[in-house]
Amino acid sequence: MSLLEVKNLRMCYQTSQGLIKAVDGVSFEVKKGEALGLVGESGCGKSTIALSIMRLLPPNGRLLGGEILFADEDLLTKDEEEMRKMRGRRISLIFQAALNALNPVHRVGDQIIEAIQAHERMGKEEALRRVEELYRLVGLDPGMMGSFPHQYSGGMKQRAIIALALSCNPELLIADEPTTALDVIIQDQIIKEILKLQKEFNLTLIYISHDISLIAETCSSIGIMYAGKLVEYAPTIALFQSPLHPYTQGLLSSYPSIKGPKRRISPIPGEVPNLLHPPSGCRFHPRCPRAKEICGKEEPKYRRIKEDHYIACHCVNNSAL
Amino acid sequence: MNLGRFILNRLGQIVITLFIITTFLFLLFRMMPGDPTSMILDPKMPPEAKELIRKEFGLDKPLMVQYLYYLKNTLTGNFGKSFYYPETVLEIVKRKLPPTILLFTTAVILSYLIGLPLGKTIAWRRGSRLEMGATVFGLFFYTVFIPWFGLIAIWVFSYRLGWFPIGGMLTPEVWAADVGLFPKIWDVLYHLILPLSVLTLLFFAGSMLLMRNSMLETLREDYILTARAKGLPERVIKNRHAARNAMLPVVTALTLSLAFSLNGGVLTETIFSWPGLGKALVEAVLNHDYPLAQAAFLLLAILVLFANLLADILYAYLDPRIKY
Amino acid sequence: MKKIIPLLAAFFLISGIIDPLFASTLKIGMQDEPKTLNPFKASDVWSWNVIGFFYEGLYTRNPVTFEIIPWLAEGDPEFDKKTNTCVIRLKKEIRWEDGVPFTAQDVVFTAQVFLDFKVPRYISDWDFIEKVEALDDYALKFYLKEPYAIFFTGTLMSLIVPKHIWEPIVEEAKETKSPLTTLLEYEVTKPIGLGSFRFSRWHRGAYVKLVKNPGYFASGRKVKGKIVGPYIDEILFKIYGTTDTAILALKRGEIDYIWWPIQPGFVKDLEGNPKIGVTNNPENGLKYLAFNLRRTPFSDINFRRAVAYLIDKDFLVRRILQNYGERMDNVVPPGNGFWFNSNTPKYGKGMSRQERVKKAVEILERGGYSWKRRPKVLENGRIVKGEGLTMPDGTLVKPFTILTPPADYDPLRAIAGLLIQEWLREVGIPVTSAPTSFGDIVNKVNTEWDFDTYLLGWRLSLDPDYMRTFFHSKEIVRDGYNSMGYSNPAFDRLADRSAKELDEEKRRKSIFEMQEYIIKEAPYIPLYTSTSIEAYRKDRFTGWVNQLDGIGNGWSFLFLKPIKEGQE
Amino acid sequence: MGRFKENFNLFRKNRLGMTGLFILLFFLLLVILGPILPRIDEMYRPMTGVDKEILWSTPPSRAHLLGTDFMGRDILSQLAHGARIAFMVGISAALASVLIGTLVGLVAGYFGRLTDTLLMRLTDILLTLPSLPLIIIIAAALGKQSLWIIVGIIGLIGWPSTARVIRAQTLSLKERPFIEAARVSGASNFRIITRHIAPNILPLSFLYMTFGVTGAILAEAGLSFLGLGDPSVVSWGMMLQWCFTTGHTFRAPYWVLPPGLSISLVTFAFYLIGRALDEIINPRLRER
Repeated sequence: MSLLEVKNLRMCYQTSQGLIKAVDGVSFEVKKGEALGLVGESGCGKSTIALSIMRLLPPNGRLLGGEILFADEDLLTKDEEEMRKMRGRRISLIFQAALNALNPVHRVGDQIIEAIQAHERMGKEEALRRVEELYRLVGLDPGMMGSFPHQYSGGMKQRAIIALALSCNPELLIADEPTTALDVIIQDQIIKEILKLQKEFNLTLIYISHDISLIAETCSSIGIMYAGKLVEYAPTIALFQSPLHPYTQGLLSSYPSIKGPKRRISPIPGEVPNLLHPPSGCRFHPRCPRAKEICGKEEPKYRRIKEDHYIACHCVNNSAL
Repeated sequence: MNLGRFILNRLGQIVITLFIITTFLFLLFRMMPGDPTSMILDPKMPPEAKELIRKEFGLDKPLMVQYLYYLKNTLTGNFGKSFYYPETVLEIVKRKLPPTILLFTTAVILSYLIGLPLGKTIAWRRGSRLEMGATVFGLFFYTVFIPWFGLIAIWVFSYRLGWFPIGGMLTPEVWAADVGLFPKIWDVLYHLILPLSVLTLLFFAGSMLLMRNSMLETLREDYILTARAKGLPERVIKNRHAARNAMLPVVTALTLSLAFSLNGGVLTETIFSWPGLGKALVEAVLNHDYPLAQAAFLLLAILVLFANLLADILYAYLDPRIKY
Repeated sequence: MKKIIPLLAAFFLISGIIDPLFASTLKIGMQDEPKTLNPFKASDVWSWNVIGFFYEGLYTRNPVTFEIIPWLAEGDPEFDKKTNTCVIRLKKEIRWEDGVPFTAQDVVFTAQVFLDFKVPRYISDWDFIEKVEALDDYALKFYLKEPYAIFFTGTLMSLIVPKHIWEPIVEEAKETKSPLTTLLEYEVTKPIGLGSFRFSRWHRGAYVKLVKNPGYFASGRKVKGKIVGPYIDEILFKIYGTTDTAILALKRGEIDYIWWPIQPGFVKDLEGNPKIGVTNNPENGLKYLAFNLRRTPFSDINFRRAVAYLIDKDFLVRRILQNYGERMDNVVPPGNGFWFNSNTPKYGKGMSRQERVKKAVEILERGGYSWKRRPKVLENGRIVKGEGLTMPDGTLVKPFTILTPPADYDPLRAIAGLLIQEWLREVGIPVTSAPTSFGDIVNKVNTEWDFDTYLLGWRLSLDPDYMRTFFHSKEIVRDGYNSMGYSNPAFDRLADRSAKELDEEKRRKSIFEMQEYIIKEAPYIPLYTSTSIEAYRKDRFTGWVNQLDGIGNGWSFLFLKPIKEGQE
Repeated sequence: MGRFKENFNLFRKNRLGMTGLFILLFFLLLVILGPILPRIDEMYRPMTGVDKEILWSTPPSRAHLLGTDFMGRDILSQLAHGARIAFMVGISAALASVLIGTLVGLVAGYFGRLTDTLLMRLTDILLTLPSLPLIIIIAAALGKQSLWIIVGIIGLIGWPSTARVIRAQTLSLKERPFIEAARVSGASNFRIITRHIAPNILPLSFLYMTFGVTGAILAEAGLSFLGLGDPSVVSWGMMLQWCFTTGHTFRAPYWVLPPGLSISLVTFAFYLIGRALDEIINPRLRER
C-alpha cells in the first residue's frame, strides 16, 4: 500500500518576469517503509515537490493542478489548520541549509520541545525526557540541550534537526539535501544515522539530493528529475544497471561511483534550461546527445516501460529493450 | 571579552567622541565674531563696562588659554558661565535635562511600543490594506514638518477643543497653591500628553518600518521554514520566531533613530514651550549664549551616546550569539 | 477608560481649588522669565518687570504729564547753583518690608555702591556726583562735580537698595579680586524691598509670584486725583514662549495681561472679543538706518540724502507695520512732546515713487555723481533702472550691504531692509540687504566698525540725553555708541552744553538745534517708530494707565482694581 | 537602457512610489507656473510685490487664490516661489551630501586600513549627533543668514548615512572577481574606482539622494521657522515664520496651511519615491 501518492503535480512561481513552472506534471508514489530518492540538478524542482507536500510554498508559489494523496487523503485540499497538524507530526521535513535551520536566539532543546508541545499535550518534564531520548538516538550529548545553535558544530546541528524531525514519530520523513553543508565524513555519518533510524522506526523516506551516489546508498527506488519533470523512475538496482534516459546516463557517468569501478567524470555539456521559457518538446533535447527531430517538437510521455521502471523519452522505446 | 570590559571600552570611545565634539564646538564658536557683549546694546552701558565683561569671561586671554579653561570647565562639568543668564551653565542645564528626558524617553518608548507590534503585523500581512494604510499614515508623520504639525495640534486640541494646555510643563496656579504631590504629578502629565502624542506620532513610523523590513528579512530565514515544518501555529511563528529575531537589527537601528528623534524633540520642545534642553539650545543660539548652547548640545550628544550604549547592552542581552 | 475618569476628576478638583484662590490675583504673561533678581546686574526687560515692583526711587514721573514728582523724597530738590549741591529731604515712616526703617543712610549707601563699583547700568547717571552726605536720618546733600540735566531725570530716579541687607554682601565683594563681578554675580534669592509688592516665589521656567506689600508707603496717597493701591493681592507671572500661546491663554482667561507688544495681526481677532481689551500706545523707540561715515560713498552727505529720499517710510509704516506705527523724521519721537522738534526736514514726505527717484537723481547729479546708464522715469510712470553709479572722483560705487536683523529678532526689519534694497537699486545703487544675527551686527558695528550701513532700533528714554551718546564724537571708541563715526564739533559743543543746562527751556532750545543737525547731516536716517499694541482682559481688572510704551507700567499696577463678580 | 526600463516598470507597480511621483509632478508644475504670475501683474512678485488695494492679510479671493499675507503679498505666488526654493535647497544640499558621502564611503571601503578606520570613526561620530541641533549651532555661529550657506551646512552634515552604505557596498564589490581581474590586468586604483566600482554604486547613491532631499528640505524649513533662515528668500519655512511672527497662525488657515502642507507633502513624496527605489535596488525587500 502506498503511503504517499503524487499525481500529475503541477506548480509554478509567480515572478515579475512571468511564471516559472517549477514542477510540471510529476507523478510518483512511495510505499510504506520504502525509501524513495529524488535526484536532479539544482533548480529542477525537487525541493518544490518537498515544499508542496508540506504545503509550505512561498507566497508566490501557485498550485496549477494535481493531487498529493497522503494515506488516501488529498493534502492539497486540506485547510491550513488541518495541514499544520500534519506537519511535524505525520510528515517531517529536513531541508537544505541545516546551518540556519535552527533559530539562533532560542536554545536548541527548547526548539524541539516546542515542536512536541505543538502537537501533543505534554508537560515540560516529559517533553524534556523525550528530547533527551531523541538526543541519544541521534548521537548527541543530552547535556547540549540547553545550548544555543551557534554553540553546535555543523554536524551536531544536523543531528539536532533530525532529532527535531523525529520528535513526534512522523510516518513520512522528507530529507531535502540534508547534508549539503557538511564535510564528507560528517555527511557519511549523518546518512548512516538516517538509514539506521529509518530501519529502526520503519520510516517512509523521501530523500532528495543532487548526488546520485548518496541516493544509491539510501534508497530502494530513485526518481530522476530534469527541469520540473520526472524523466525516469526505477528501483535503484535496475536504474544503476540499465539507465535508460540519456540524462540519467549522463548523470551516472558524471559521478564517481562508490561501488562500481572507477570511471572518468564526464559532466553533461550545456546549461540547465531557464524555466521561464523552457525548451519546447523534450526539455532535455538541447543537451541530449541522442536528440532527434521529434524531441524538439513533441513532449515525450511519461510511461511505464518495464515493471517499476518509468521513463519519458522519445529515443527509448520498448523495442530497444 | 566580558560585559564590563565592553562597557569600559565603549565608554572610552564615548569620551574620545565627546572630546572631539567639545573641541569642535570650541573652535566653531571662538573663531566666529561676537562675544557675550554682542547682545548688549544699551546706551547706559559705557564701553569700559563691555571690556570688563569680556575680561570677566576670560575672552581677553589667548585662544589656547581659553581652550584649556574651557576643557577644564567642561571636564569638571560646570561648563562655565552663561553669557545670558547670571547662572553657571551647569545650573541651567540641570534644570533643563529632566524635562527633556521625561518627554524624550517616554516618546521613544511609546513609539516603539506602538511601532514594533505594528511593524510586525504589517510585515506578516504584507500587501494587505492594513500595510498600505499604516505605511502611508506613518510615513506622512515621519516626514511631516514638525513645527507646523505641532502648531496645528495646538490649534485643534488646545485652542478649539480646549482639551490640553497650550504649552509649558506645569500650571503655575497648581504649583503655587501648595496642593501636594499627586496633583502636581497629574498636572505635569496633563501638560505632557499633547507634546508626547505629537512626538510619538512622529516617531512610530520609524520603528514600524524598521521592524517591517527586518521582519520581512527574517521571514525568509530557514528557521522560519523549520518552524513551519514543525507545525507550529502561525501566531507562535510570528512572535516567537520571526518577531523575536527581527528585533535584533531594530535594536541596532534604534541607536540611529535616537539621534533622529532628538531633531524632532528640539522643534517640539520649542513649539510646546517645553522647558527642556532642546528649547534651551534654540534659545541659547538665538541669544548668542554660546556656553549654554555648547553645553546643551553636548548634553544632547551625551544623551544619544549613552542611549546607544544602552542599546548595545540590550542587543547583547537579546542575541545569545554575542558575548562581550 | 476606568483609569482616566479618576484622573480627570482629579484635574477638575484642582481647577476647583484654584479658581477661588486666585480671584484677586493678577496673572501676567511674560515671554521669558527674569534673568536675575539682582538689581545691580539686571539689564533685561523681563527681570525689570519683576524687580521694578520691589524698589523705588527718590523721585518719579507723573503718570499723565511725565512731570517729576517726589516719591521717597519729600518736596522738590533744593539745588544750589553756586556750590553745585542739592539738598533732598525724605519722607518719614517708610519701612523696608522686613520692618527696618528707610533712612538717608540707605541712599548714601546705594550712591556709594554705584560710585565705588562703577556699576555699569547706573554709572552714567552718577559719575558726575562727587559724593552724597546724610545731613540727618531724613535729609541728604548731593555734591555734583558739574551740573548735569540728567541729575534730575536720571540720578534722582535711580532705585535705592536697603543698606542693612546689602552692606555685608558689598563688603564681602570688596575683599575679592574682582569686586564688581562678585557683586553682579551675587544671586538674590529673596529680595527685600519697599515697593508695592514683595517677592514670594520663583519656580524657574514656570512662574514668579509676588504678594501685596501691606505696608506700602504710598498706599492711600493721592496721585493726580486717584488713590494709590495696590488693590490686588497677588501677581503671578507666567511664562509663555510665543505670542500665539499667550494670546490663547488670554482668551481662555489663563492670564489677564500680556506684558509685551503684540503684532497687528492679532488685533482684528481680539477686537471682536468682548472680554478682551486692546490698547495702542506709541512706543518710545526709533528704527533707523545708519551709515559708516568712514567709508565712501557714505561719507558724502549728498549720497546719504539721496538715500533718505528713496526710502518710502510711509510704505514701511502702512505695509510692514500695518499702520501700527508712525514715520519718523527725527531721532526724538513725536510722542515725547516736550523735546520733539517738528521742524526738521522731512525727506520725501508725500512723494510718489517716481518723484523720489527724480529727486534722488537730481541730488546725486548735483553732487557730481554719474551713471553708465542714467535711471529714467518714463511718461507712463515706469522706472528704467539706473546702472553703474559713479562717484564724483570717477570710481564706481562698489556694491555694499545693509546689515539687517534676522527673522528671529525682527522679521519686519528684515523685510524693510529688503524693500530698501529694491528702492535703492532702482537708481543704480548697488546694495544688498544682508540679514545677519543680532550679535554679529553689534559686533561688526559697535566693536569692529566693519560695516557699510545697518538697520537697527533703539528703545529711548524720555530724557533726550541719548542724542549725546549716539552722536557725540567722544563716543567714537571701541564699543562706543557713535558707530557711524559722526563727528561735528559744533554738535559736540551743543550736546555738552545741553547736558549741563539745568534750565529746561534753554536746554530745549539746544536739544532742538541738535535734532536739526542730525537730520540735516543724516548720519542716521530715522525710519519709523512702532505702536505698542497690548491686550488685556476687560472682565477681570480695571484701571489700566495708558502711557508711552504701553499699559505695563508701575502706575497701572498701583491703580488696578479687580472687577467683582457680575460687574463689568 | 533596458535595465532602466525594467526598473521603471517595477517602479510603476509600486503604488506608493507612484503617489510620490505624482505629488512631485504637481509641485514641479507649481515651479514652472511660478514665474508666470509676476509677468501678469507686478503685485504677484513673491517678495516685494503688494496688492495696492489690500493692506493686510485677506482670505482667498479671485485676485489672490490663496489670499494675501500680512502686508498684502500674494500667498500663491509665494508658495510657487517657495516650491522652487524647496527643490533647489533639497536637491543641491542632498547632492552635496551624497557626493561627500559617496566619496567618503568609496575611499574608506576601497582603501581600508587606517583611512577606513579614521573616516568611519568620523562618520560614526557625525551619525550619532542629532543633526538639526548641530545645523542650528553651526548656522548660528556663522551668523550670516544666507540660503547658500544654509544649503552648505546641511550638505556638510548629511553625508554619514550614505557613506556607511556606500562603504559596505564597496567592500563587497571589492571582493568580486571582476575587480580582481581588473587589478591583475594592471588597472590603477583610480581607474578601478571610477570604471568598475562607481557605476555599481551610483544607483545606491541616487537612492540616498532622495532621502537626503527630504532631510534637507525639512532642515531648511526648520531653520527658517526658528528664525535662522534667510529672510530675503521666500521659502516655505520663511512663509510660516512670517505667519507665525505676525500673529496669524491661529486665524489665517489659508496662510498657515499651504506652506506647511507643501513642506510635508514634498518631503513625503521624496520619501515615498526613495522607498520605492529602495525596494527595487534592494531586492531583499522586493516581493518575490
